[in-house]
Amino acid sequence: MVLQAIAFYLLAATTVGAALAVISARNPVHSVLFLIAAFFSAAGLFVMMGAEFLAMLLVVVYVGAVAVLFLFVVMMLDVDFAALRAGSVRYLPIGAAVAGLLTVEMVLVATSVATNGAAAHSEGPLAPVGSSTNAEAIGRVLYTDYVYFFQAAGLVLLVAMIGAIVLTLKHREGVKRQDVSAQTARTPKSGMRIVTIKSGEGIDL
Amino acid sequence: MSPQLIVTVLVFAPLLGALVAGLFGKKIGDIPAMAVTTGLLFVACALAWLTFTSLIWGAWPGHFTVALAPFIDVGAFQSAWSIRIDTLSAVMLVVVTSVSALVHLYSWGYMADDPGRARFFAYLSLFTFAMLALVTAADFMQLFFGWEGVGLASYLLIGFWHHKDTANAASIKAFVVNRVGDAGFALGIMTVFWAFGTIRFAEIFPQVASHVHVAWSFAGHDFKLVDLACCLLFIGAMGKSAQFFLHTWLPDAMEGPTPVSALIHAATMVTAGVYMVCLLSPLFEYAPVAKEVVTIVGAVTALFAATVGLAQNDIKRVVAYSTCSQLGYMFFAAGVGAYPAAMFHLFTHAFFKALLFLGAGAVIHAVHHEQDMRKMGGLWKVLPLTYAVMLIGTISITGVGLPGLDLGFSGFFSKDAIINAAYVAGRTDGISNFAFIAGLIAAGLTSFYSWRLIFMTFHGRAKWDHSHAAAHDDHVHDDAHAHAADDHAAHGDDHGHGHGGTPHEAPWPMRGPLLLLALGAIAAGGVFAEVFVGPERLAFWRGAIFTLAGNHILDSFEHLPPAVVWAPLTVTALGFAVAWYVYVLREGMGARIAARKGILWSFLYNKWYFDELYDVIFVRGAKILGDLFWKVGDKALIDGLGPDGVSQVSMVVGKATARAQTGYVYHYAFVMLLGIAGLLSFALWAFTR
Amino acid sequence: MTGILSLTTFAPLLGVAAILMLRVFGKGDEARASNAARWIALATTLATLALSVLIVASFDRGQTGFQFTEDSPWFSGLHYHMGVDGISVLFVLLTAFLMPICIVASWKSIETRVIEYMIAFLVLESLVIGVFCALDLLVFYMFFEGQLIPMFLIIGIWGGKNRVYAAFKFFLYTLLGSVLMLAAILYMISVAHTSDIVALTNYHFEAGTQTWLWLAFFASFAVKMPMWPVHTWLPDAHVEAPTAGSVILAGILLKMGGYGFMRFSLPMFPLASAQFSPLIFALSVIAIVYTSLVAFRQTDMKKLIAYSSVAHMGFVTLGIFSGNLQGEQGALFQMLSHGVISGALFLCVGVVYDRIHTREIAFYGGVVNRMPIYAAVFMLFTMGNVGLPGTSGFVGEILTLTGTYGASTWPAIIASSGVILSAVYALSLYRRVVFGQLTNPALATIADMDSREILIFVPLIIATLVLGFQPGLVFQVTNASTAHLVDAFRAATGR
Amino acid sequence: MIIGLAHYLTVAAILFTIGVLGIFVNRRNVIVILMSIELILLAVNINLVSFSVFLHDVVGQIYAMFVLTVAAAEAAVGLAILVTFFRWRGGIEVDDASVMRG
Amino acid sequence: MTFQNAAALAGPELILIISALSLLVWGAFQKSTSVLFTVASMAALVAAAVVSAMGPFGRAFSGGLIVDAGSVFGKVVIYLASAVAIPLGERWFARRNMARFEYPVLVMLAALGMGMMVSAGDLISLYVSIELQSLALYILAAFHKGDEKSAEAGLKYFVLGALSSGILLYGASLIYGFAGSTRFEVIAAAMTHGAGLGALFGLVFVIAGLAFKVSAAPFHMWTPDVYEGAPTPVVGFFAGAPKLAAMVLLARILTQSFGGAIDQWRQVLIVMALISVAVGAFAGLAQNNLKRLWAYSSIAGIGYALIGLAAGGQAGIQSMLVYMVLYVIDVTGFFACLAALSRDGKPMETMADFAGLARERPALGVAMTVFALSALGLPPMSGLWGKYYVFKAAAGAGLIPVAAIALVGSVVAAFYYLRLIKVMWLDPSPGATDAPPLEATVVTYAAALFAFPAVLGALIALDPLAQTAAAALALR
Repeated sequence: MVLQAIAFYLLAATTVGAALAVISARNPVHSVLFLIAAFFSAAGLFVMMGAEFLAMLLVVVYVGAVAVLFLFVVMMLDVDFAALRAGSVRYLPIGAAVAGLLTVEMVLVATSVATNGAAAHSEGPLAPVGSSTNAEAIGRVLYTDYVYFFQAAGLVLLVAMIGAIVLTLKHREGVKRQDVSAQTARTPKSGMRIVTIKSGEGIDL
Repeated sequence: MSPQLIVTVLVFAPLLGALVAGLFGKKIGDIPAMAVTTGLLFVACALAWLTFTSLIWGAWPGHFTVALAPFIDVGAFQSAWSIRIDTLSAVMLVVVTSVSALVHLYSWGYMADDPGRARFFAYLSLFTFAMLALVTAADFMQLFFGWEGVGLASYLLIGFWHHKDTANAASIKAFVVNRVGDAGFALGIMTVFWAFGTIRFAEIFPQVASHVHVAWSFAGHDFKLVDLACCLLFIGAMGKSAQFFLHTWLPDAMEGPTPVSALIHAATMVTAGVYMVCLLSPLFEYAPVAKEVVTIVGAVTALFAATVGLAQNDIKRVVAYSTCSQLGYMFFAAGVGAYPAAMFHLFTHAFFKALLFLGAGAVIHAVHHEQDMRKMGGLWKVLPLTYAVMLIGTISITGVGLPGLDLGFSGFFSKDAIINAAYVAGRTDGISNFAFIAGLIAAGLTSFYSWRLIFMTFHGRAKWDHSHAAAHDDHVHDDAHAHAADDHAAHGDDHGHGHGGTPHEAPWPMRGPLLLLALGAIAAGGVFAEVFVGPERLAFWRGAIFTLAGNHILDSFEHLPPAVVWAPLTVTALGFAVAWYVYVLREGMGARIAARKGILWSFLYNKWYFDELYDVIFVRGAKILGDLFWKVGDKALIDGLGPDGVSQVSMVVGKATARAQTGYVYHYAFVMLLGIAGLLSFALWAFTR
Repeated sequence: MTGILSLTTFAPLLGVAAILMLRVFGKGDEARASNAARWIALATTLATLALSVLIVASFDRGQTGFQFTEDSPWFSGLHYHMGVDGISVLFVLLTAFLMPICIVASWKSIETRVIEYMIAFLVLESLVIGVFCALDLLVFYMFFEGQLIPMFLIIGIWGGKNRVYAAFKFFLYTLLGSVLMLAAILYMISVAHTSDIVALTNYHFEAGTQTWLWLAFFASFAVKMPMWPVHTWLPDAHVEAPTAGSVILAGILLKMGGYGFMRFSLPMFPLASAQFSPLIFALSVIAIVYTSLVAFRQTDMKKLIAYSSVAHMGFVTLGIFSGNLQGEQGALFQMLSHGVISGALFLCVGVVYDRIHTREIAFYGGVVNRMPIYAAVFMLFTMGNVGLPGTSGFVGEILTLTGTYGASTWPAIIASSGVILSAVYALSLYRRVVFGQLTNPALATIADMDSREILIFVPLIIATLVLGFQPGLVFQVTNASTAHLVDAFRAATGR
Repeated sequence: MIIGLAHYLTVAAILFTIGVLGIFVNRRNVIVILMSIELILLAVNINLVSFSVFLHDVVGQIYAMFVLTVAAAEAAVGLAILVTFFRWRGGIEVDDASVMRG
Repeated sequence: MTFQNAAALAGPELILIISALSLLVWGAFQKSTSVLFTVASMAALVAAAVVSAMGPFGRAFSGGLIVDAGSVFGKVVIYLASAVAIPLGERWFARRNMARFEYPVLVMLAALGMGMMVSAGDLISLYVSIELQSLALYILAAFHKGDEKSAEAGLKYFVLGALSSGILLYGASLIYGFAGSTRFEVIAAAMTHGAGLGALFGLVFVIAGLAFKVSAAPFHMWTPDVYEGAPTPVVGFFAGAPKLAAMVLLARILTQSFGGAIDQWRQVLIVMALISVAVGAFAGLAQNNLKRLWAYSSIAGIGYALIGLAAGGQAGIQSMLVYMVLYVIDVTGFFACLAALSRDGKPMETMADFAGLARERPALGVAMTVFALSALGLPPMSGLWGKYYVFKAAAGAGLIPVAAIALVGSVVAAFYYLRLIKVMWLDPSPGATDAPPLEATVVTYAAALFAFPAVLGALIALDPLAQTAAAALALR
């Protein structure tokens, strides 16, 4: 039990510390890296609770895809990062005050839920009954009760894709592009022109 | 013709004339319009005399009412257009139509050159109709209709020369001051209505006796019902009859053409108040307090107006104050309970005062519309007829006659009856005694100013040789001084005169009425004294005037001490003597007194400073209050705190709210977080209590 | 005769349709279209007048209830319920009577956007008639509020220099009052489960509830009347509105406040009405004295008349809340009479305004020398405004005063001073404009009224005098309903 | 010392607040704001997972999965919008995003 | 629960999914957008509306998908409003040479998300559907690549939207933790005796998240900026249907899950409603851009709808539904009119641009006046009837003071509507406007005719429909 406590506090501290670093780092690249750290330690917390599939997902999807996407954009947009940081602490006191209030309230409510909610009498984290692994349990429910929303989530991703393309794709004027279908659809008739040249006159192309 | 039809024709003939002249005067021309109105008026006059004689000596019933049409009919508040004929109204019919007919005739001459003649005659006839409607009213609403109708006609006629600013001011003043009285009158009517549940005279009078001790809450105090009602109604009479406090309009009303002054402001309209008090004698008899009020006001007016009359220079104003004073007599006569005496004086006064006014008009007409007596003098030679009738009028108004022999001019009979009545009533109460004394003093003053008028106008050195223009200017200054309120500059008395040069006697249309009225001034008193106030009066009035069983004033004249009987004549003689001394023997003394501008003289000349006082209190007060309410109340407070202020604040708040929309994402996020934190705190606060 | 009320209410809209059709499908230039719009508007309003005359003529005078009723269910429990009783039927006539006059009065003075102008007036007429016929709270509210739009445009488009301010003030002031009424209406519906005015009249609200509902309705009607101290929109609106707009505003729109008090406040909330009558009395007498004095100081003709309207409406509110027959009848009569007289006075101002284009009193003077007919007409209506017996103005004034006296003497005493003050301001206006020397060279060539203008005034003159001498023509119609109203009020309050 | 539900929830609450704080502390950098949003979603996920395991109910984890998926999509869209924005402004300062205000 | 049943219940959505995917493929392979493409996408939406109107009621996916009268009511309105948005936007972009086939597809996917929102019966479906429509809308807001403002609008919308999603999710997690389930009916069972503090906090977070979607204060801050920056027809789209969807969802979760805690959430809603009305009324006073103005107008409008919702019960929900339908039509018409108008090729957006419109384009001027008066709530325009329903419900629930305050707020707001009318009718025009395009004028006129006078008849039909829908939504 002590070991568990030590692990929890370590991971929790890392998560919170990394999160703080994310919002306070001067360089966005550092922020992204701290974000990855936060995700990793959060994944550790998930494992502690026995939600290993979610932990894996967090690492794979988030660290593997999202965080890298962030990194990519940060690199791509050539931003003058030094100038970005100036003057960010002016509103900190009032922001911190509100955030502090919010934290107190949220901790209050979290403990309230923990003591009065449906999970109040739970002894501790336990694997769902009647299933061998965490992943299997999730799968059973996900592909039956939630299949409709699973598909809908796919549509959300589709929307994101359409959006990313439609917003960022630029048709630059004067840039020659390869049009595969046009190339393959070329026939001798459309590709060639046979002209008879009268001598001394030249041709108009 | 049935009596009903006769009186109906009588009442509506003037209206017909007014409509014809007023609506079609332009079309048919001046002369036909004048002919129609005058003709109809003479018809009415004839019918009035017929009515009067038939009613009193003929076969007609003593009183009857012709109901013509409904007027207002709301619950118990019921009024009908009707013609109520009894002795009281018959007397008034005679007075009104006679004077009116004569004035119409007189105006043919007086207004001969005026471009608005048709309109003038229409107004005159309209007035006559309103007056007839007033005196024949069978309920308070018709009475009020006539009451205000004559006010309207008076307003129109005073302001007849509408290019004159003074005339316009005077007409408004007359209307407004009358309205003050009317407001009181209306309140009186309402009191009567809510107390008796009706506004018909015939239904009210029988109920009065049973309501004598009823208490009535008015304006937060308890009054005796009948006293309260009578006092309120009397306010109306004060306005119409120019009694003290509400008298200021009458002298100014002299801005109107002189025939108007004769008709309205001497003989008829101003006596409506007296008529009303007499008509309502069934109420007043049960209202001792109200009667005391009437007595005091009447006596004070009689005295006050007489004093002011001493110092006036405008010939018509002198006569106007005289009218005011004589009306005071009538009121205190009614106040002490001698209603027949009041009516009698009303009757005789109509003749001699109309005579005086028309005579004055003849003088004015002769001297090219000059009204300042200081610019006249010595006219008796050029205007012998006018002089004669003016003398008759003056003798009549001063009440010259021999008490023992019952011999005298009209005024003698009526005025002595009043003074005697006050004396008789004064045996039992002090207020009547005061009225008696005031009446006596006023009689002396009356004599003085009346003779002063005669002497200044007709005697002494002729001062009318000035060029017209110069005289005119002078008049303006005088006038301006008298009307501090009217800051007018122009006095556009420019209606044309086809003639010029020396004064000349008036044309025949003017002379005729003068002669007829002179006859009345001489004889009306003697002829009618017996029936009005004498032993035959019960048969004459036939209940039209009500007196309590204990009211024996008019029966007690037989046993008066000689001192009382001779006193009026004595003071009259005294007044004549002083006037003779000042204006004939020591001609110019009056002017010297005036030139010194002593305190007493100034006080009297400026009419006790009433106009100035009212100007400060009411006119200026209304202006200041009006500006205050408008600029401070409406604009600054109501609009400033209301719509304008609110919209400005809204605008400021709106701009501030919009400025909070900074465009910065982090601000927006911050607001959202504030919102969520706020809502959470609210939830925490609201649901964990 | 079922359906005649709807027909009368919506007849003006047929005129609107005709004008629009002509505009859309008709050919011809703007001037011809404008002229056609004028004639169509006149014909429509005259037809409406004929219909309303028919209604009044076939109105059963002995009956206290509503007549010519139409009732068909709408949605959400609302009904399209129309009907008139003695209180409302004459307002329909008044509206239909004034409208053709307004159209003719605008014949020449409105030269721009004539089509829109005529449409606005016809729409307004339809809505006003609807107000007086509606027997469902929401239908009433619809007509009541809907008027703001055409009136806003009339003031805003064809008004004077400061028209935007005036139009906004008018609109927002009135709206503020009536949203509170809307809240009250909705509360009433949710409590009584009906929006039917007849049913609600018989519904007994609790005393405490009545207080709040009364106040909410008061907010709306007091602004509309307008009562002191929420009257300040009126002078501005009047001054800026075109002549016919002022006529309608003073002649009809103000009456809806009084009508509302009689239709809603008194019968539905009798206890509150009795409780608040001292307040009404106080505000009314303040209005009478205060606005009369303010009117006295005005330099603008229309503003003066506008303030005098406020004072005259003070008599109306006094009469209504006196709770006796004289007061109610007087108030009704005063409203009708004021509709005619104040309308006529605004038209009088319009006559000279059309010629000189100023309403400054100081600019005028001596007009009588050039315009005798005008002077005579103006005099008549000035006297009507003063409340001279023989004009309709008198009857309402004396009856409301009598009614007030019956309820309480102090208000009657103070209000009677309004009789004096009205003479002061009205006559001084007349004197300054009409009398005196004609000194202003601009007036030297001013022409007297032409036959069109005389035509406008003839019906108004007749109405003023006929009602002045024979007010019974009105009382016959209104008597049964007002008596019923008073009886019910007395029974409910135990007075 | 038993690590209970409240512990995890507290961590999530703190994380959430840090994310929130990140949004308005980082006034000049949109990317960090996007990362702050990711932190918020992480907090939510911790909440969901901990509830899920303490309730013995797998739905919470499924919920967390959906959150993860959608968050990824959201990040993609957000970055795409950011890119267009960058093209207009040549910068990603949030202060710049204030053409429209009032 | 067979698959067929589930598919039948999800029929309209399936139609949309299939057609969206097909159109995506079609669009990718066509050279340029065509009228046929537009018509097809509209047809799909109309078909979805028809199918949902005719389809069966029931629950599927263990309660995650609820099809009842309430959801059908919402869907029909949403799909039809979306169908209208397609030609409006398509032609609008085409006139700027920016027509792209993704626009109809995104609109359809957003509509799909909204359709799922009104059918959501579970916290997961709630979240997924909200995100589906939100993401589509973020993209649409930034869709005008030729306009800097559009990008800025997209960014602001996105950042704040993501934050709101986080808030919503946090709340959802708390509710899940408290009630032990994500299903609405299970949550309701835990709330029969009022919500505990935890659930209440969760609910507040969820309300806040949804309040962002409907732009209720104090979560409204994005609205003016995004409305101003986003392309006009897109604004017309997302000012209408998504708010209806979010309101229906809010109604469902509040009554079906938290019906027992009505006394608690009512207070929260009233606070938000009154702040919204105040903000909408006051901040609108200072606006000159009509799109911003209408943003504030809609903030105030949502305030009224929230009052209806706060009244609770069937009457309250019915009032909200009627209000929202009338509101959607009004706002669609307004933005269609804005989209229709341009002067010298530049869109007319400021007050000054609209000067003299009633003279210049009388029909459009009248239509605009109708929209303004309707938003003001002046009879007999549709806006009044919305308010009528809302405040009647409020009165029935004893919220008369709230109604009175909100009504007074509407008087303040009246000032800016009047200002618009004044500008259009009273001021002289600065010049001729371009000929308005057909599709926008048709929508404008249709909406204006509905707002007045058709609404007077339409309510006869709408009233019982909304009543049935409300009955279904209020069912626990």
